[in-house]
Amino acid sequence: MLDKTSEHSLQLPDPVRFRDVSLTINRQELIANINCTLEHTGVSVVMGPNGAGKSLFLRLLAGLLKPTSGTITGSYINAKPGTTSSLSMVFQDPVLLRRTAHANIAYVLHQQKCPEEQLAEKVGNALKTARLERQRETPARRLSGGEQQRLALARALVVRPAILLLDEATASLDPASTHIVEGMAADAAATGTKIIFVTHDVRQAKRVGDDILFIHEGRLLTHKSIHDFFRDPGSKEAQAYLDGRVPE
Amino acid sequence: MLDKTSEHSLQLPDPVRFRDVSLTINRQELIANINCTLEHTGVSVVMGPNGAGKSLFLRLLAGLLKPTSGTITGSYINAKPGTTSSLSMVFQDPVLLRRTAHANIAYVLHQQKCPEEQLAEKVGNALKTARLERQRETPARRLSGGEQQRLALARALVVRPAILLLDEATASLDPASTHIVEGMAADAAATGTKIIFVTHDVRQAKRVGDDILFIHEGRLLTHKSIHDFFRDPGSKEAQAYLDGRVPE
Amino acid sequence: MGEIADAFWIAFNLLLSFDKELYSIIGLSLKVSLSAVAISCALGFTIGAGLSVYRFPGHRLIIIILNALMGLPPVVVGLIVYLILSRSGPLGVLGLLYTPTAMIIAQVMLITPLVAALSIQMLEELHLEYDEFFRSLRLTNFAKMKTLLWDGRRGLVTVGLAGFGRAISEVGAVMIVGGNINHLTRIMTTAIALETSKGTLALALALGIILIGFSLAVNAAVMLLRSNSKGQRYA
Amino acid sequence: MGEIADAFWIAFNLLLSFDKELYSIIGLSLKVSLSAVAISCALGFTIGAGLSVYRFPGHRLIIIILNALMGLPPVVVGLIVYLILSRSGPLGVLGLLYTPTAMIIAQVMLITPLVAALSIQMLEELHLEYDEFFRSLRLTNFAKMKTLLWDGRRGLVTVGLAGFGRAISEVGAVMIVGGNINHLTRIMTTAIALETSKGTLALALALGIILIGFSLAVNAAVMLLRSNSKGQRYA
Amino acid sequence: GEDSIILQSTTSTQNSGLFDVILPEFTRETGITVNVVAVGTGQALKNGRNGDGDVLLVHAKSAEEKFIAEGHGEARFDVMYNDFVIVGPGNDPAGLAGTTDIVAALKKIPENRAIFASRGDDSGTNKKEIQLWQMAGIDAAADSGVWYRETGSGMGATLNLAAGMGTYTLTDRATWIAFQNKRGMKILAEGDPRLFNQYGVMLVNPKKHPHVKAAAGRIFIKWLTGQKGQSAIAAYRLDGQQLFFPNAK
Ligand SMILES: Nc1ncnc2c1ncn2[C@@H]1O[C@H](COP(=O)(O)OP(=O)(O)OP(=O)(O)O)[C@@H](O)[C@H]1O
Ligand SMILES: Nc1ncnc2c1ncn2[C@@H]1O[C@H](COP(=O)(O)OP(=O)(O)OP(=O)(O)O)[C@@H](O)[C@H]1O
Ligand SMILES: [Mg+2]
Ligand SMILES: [Mg+2]
Repeated sequence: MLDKTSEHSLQLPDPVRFRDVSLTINRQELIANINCTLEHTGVSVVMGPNGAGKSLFLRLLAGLLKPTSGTITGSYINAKPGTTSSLSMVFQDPVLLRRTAHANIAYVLHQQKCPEEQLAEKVGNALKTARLERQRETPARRLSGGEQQRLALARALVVRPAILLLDEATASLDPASTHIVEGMAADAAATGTKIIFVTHDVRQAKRVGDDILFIHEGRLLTHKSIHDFFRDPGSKEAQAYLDGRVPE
Repeated sequence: MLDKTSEHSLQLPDPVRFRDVSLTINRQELIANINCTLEHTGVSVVMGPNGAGKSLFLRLLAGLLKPTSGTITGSYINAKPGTTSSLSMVFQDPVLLRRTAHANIAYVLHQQKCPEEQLAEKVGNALKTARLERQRETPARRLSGGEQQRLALARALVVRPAILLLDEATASLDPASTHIVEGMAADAAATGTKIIFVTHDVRQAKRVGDDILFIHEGRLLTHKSIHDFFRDPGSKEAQAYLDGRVPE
Repeated sequence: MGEIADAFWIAFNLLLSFDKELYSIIGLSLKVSLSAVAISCALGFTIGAGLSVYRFPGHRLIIIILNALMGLPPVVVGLIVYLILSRSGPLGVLGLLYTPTAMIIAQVMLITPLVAALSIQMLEELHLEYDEFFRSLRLTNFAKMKTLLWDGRRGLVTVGLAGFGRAISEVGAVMIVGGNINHLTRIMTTAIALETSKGTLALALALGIILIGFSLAVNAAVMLLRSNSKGQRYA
Repeated sequence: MGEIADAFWIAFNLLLSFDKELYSIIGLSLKVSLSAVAISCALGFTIGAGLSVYRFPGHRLIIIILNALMGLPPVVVGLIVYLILSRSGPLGVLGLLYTPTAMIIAQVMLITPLVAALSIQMLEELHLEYDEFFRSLRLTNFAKMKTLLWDGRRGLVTVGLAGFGRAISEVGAVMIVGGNINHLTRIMTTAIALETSKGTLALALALGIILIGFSLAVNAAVMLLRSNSKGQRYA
Repeated sequence: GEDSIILQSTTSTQNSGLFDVILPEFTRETGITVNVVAVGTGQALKNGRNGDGDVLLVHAKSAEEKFIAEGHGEARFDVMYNDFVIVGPGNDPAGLAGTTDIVAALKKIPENRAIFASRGDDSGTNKKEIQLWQMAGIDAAADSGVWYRETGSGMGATLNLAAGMGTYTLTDRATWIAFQNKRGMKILAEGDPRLFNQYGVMLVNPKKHPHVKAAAGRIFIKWLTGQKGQSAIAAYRLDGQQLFFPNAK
């Protein structure tokens, strides 16, 4: 799915930096004073209980939400409309166009000004990798849950993003598909694509992650390498999370 | 969440029977000749690759789709509109009303003619069990993915259904919530609620299931007890699924 | 073109003169159109929700007919109501012709198809979204309709405003069944038509400006109500 | 009431007589209204998509004004266009008064607000659904608008039909700017008004029936096109 | 081009069907098409004043003379006349039938609590009617909305109202004869010389509005007031009755 000869690895883009980032909606502080630096290498895993703020964190990172206070910097975050974006996001609840599976993929290529003659081939390859060739002409909304998720993934990858945000992108996938996606993530990361991977699957985190961000009630409690995190989660909340307990 | 003194266990309702059930949409045979009998006890797990037809199977079971050929019988399947239904379904992509979390739960109770004076208490309890008290007045669509799934679950359980269909209902839940939901499922099953549990999580299937149905490309390949299934999956497709491989 | 500038000045003076006659004409316009819209919404929303929920042979045909009836010419509606309410007509004994009631009846006939056809379109998608949930709850069609109308109210407000716009601006039907009788059934649009036929164009335009001003007020009030209600936040 | 039965009979005979004059009046009605609708849709859909996508101070105010302009009285529109196109008006030299072009201009003014206001309502929800995806792709507003218009075309068809309904049934504006000149600017609605004033009510009604018949045909054609197009399946 | 002119006229002349007969004759002879815009008298004069027409044919003599005096029209010529009549319900509740004294007839209407529908639109007919009430010494406008109903609309609409409601009204004979929705209404008072109704024709002043098709307009006026036009008017009959009487000088 990803072109392994991609040159992203040659010159590393700037890291993404959160400085005192907070987000308040309706007087509720949903993200509270997050500071962190995400280098442009490898797979960063984001974990935390439901409602912790993981999806909001990704939205901030993608520039879809503006922080109430603090700043976020990084080469891809503040890209202007109309620029060929190097950021792709797979939403937790995939946003699929009311078109066929095929048209959904063609759409993003078209928007990224992909030449027409390459378009058919690229779409075909993407559908093949996502194992959706049979569903090529099925309206996206009629696809099964897992098929929709695979379509959203294929659509995000087909533009060869430099940074890829995956919000629980394997939640509805069967074990084989999950395995494939994890492999693709590893490949992409190896060729210089930065991946931010939100998941609730502890084993998956161990398999794919390089570093881990643990968010709890809007706060970034821990940011460590995977290895360190599983040796010492660093907070009783993270420990409770790993144990499958509700803290307190 | 479920009233343990429920009397469902006293007289077992009829089992659900599929006889030669097929479903064809747009000339594609999506469900092919399924025969099975689901007794009204315990937790039946449904597994199978993405696009196998698990969600379609549940829809047939709930009477939301009519089979193209074959018959489905069972006490709750063919309930007429207006009858207080004893069937609840949690859809894979939760269908939440465009109302607050609170109003979503009140709605189903209201439709089931729950007396007003009990309503407030029941809604309160349901929100509490779903740990959504803080989000009580949040519009359902603004909730996080996991919160939405918990809301859909709480809404399905609050009417004390006799049969409960869960379509990957823990896919977006954090480990603790998953644990709680599995516990609730076990409790409910113990008090006579029949549960059909679709999941991709092999360990979860082992934990919660009594029997298992393995569906592959619209066909029911295996229907065995969990114990038997994990000893002998019964088909190379099921074996491949458990191993996380794409068959062939 | 001088008339357009004149018209604003005349409109301004008319409004400030607190001319009793003008205000009673405005009052009647609003009364007739708001009554007609209320009735049409009751009918049209019900038809719209009903057609979203019930499926039967001929369903598509009915929608096509409703869409076509959006193009019902006001004069034709006026004539039909005239023939029914005329002294020699079937309901002649009621003596309703040339009363505000007749005008309301005509406007209801005129705008109900518009309200119904647009409501279907607004509710169809919501129904698609809720349909399986509804059926899993084994709801009656009546309960489904109630839910759709409530959760779809945002779009229905715009539909109601479109109906109001058509009613308040309509002249062909009310002219025939109301008769534009001074002090009895004269409303803003028939007064405008009269001034036009007299050639007093600036006055006609001034009345038009005043009418639009009042439509604007009604619209602003409705939109403010809508956004202050909680509805907004759940979309 | 006998007139209503008579009217059907007259309508039937008129249609079958293949009266050249009748068919040229029908032809002009359709030509004027379809042209006006085409222009209004081009404008109204663009405004609708634009207001869904662009957010700026005064956005709500513009929507309220558009909603209110749905209530623009046809006579007022007619007067304004008349004053502009009149020989002594700013565009008098063009000599457009009492031509089909003038009628099209008036209808465009009349129905564009309707089309725009309803389009916003139809596209708003779709935009809500697509918004974050659009922004994650860093699309220009123009690209967003194109996508919304394409994916929302089902609802927009109904909006276009509502505009067509209003245009084809309208008489107040076209009467003033077209003049209802025999063989030149007479259309179905002005002919109906003329017959009504002559007291030939059955004939007036018959023309109304024929007009509705043609609206029905246009609606049926559009709806069939819509459901045969692939659009339907993706909703 | 020069081969078509716009004639601003009143609805009553159009509704009578006169134009349908005489204008084709004129076109055949001269090759000039006449496009009729039929509106209220006031609107016709206003349109003429704006230059939106070449020739005016209306019936409100004093207003027409004012139009000429202000320089909007070139000259005014009498064309034809007919008369006004009072029509009302067949059962004639106010007992007008057979009255020739128009003032006496009008007085009976409020006396017998009958309803009178006035056009109330400042048209030629309306102006005439107001004049007649003044002669009868009745302040009808004061009872507007009671027995005196001002419809604020054209002759046809007012007749439809009178027929639908069963009221009396004043109409010109041509419109009445051509009117199809009589519903048992009859002519109840006629023949008073005060009911005279004069039509006049004018060319819109080409000095004010250079685009006016003066040549073709003059040909039309000349034809209408000349021998051929006058005999065409005299020859027009509906239901065996002559509607207009030529009287060009
Ligand atoms: N627009 C909003 N209005 C009000 N509350 C909101 C809004 N958006 C998010 N929230 C709240 O913010 C919190 C964090 O949401 P977020 O979607 O980031 O959670 P999450 O960590 O992704 O959880 P999950 O694992 O369930 O996906 C939730 O409690 C949610 O209800
Ligand atoms: N209305 C429809 N039109 C066309 N194809 C459909 C329709 N509904 C379902 N399908 C197809 O039927 C197949 C089975 O769908 P289903 O949703 O039952 O899968 P599933 O087993 O639940 O998969 P997942 O694990 O991804 O949820 C899929 O390939 C899907 O694309
Ligand atoms: Mg989330
Ligand atoms: Mg599924």
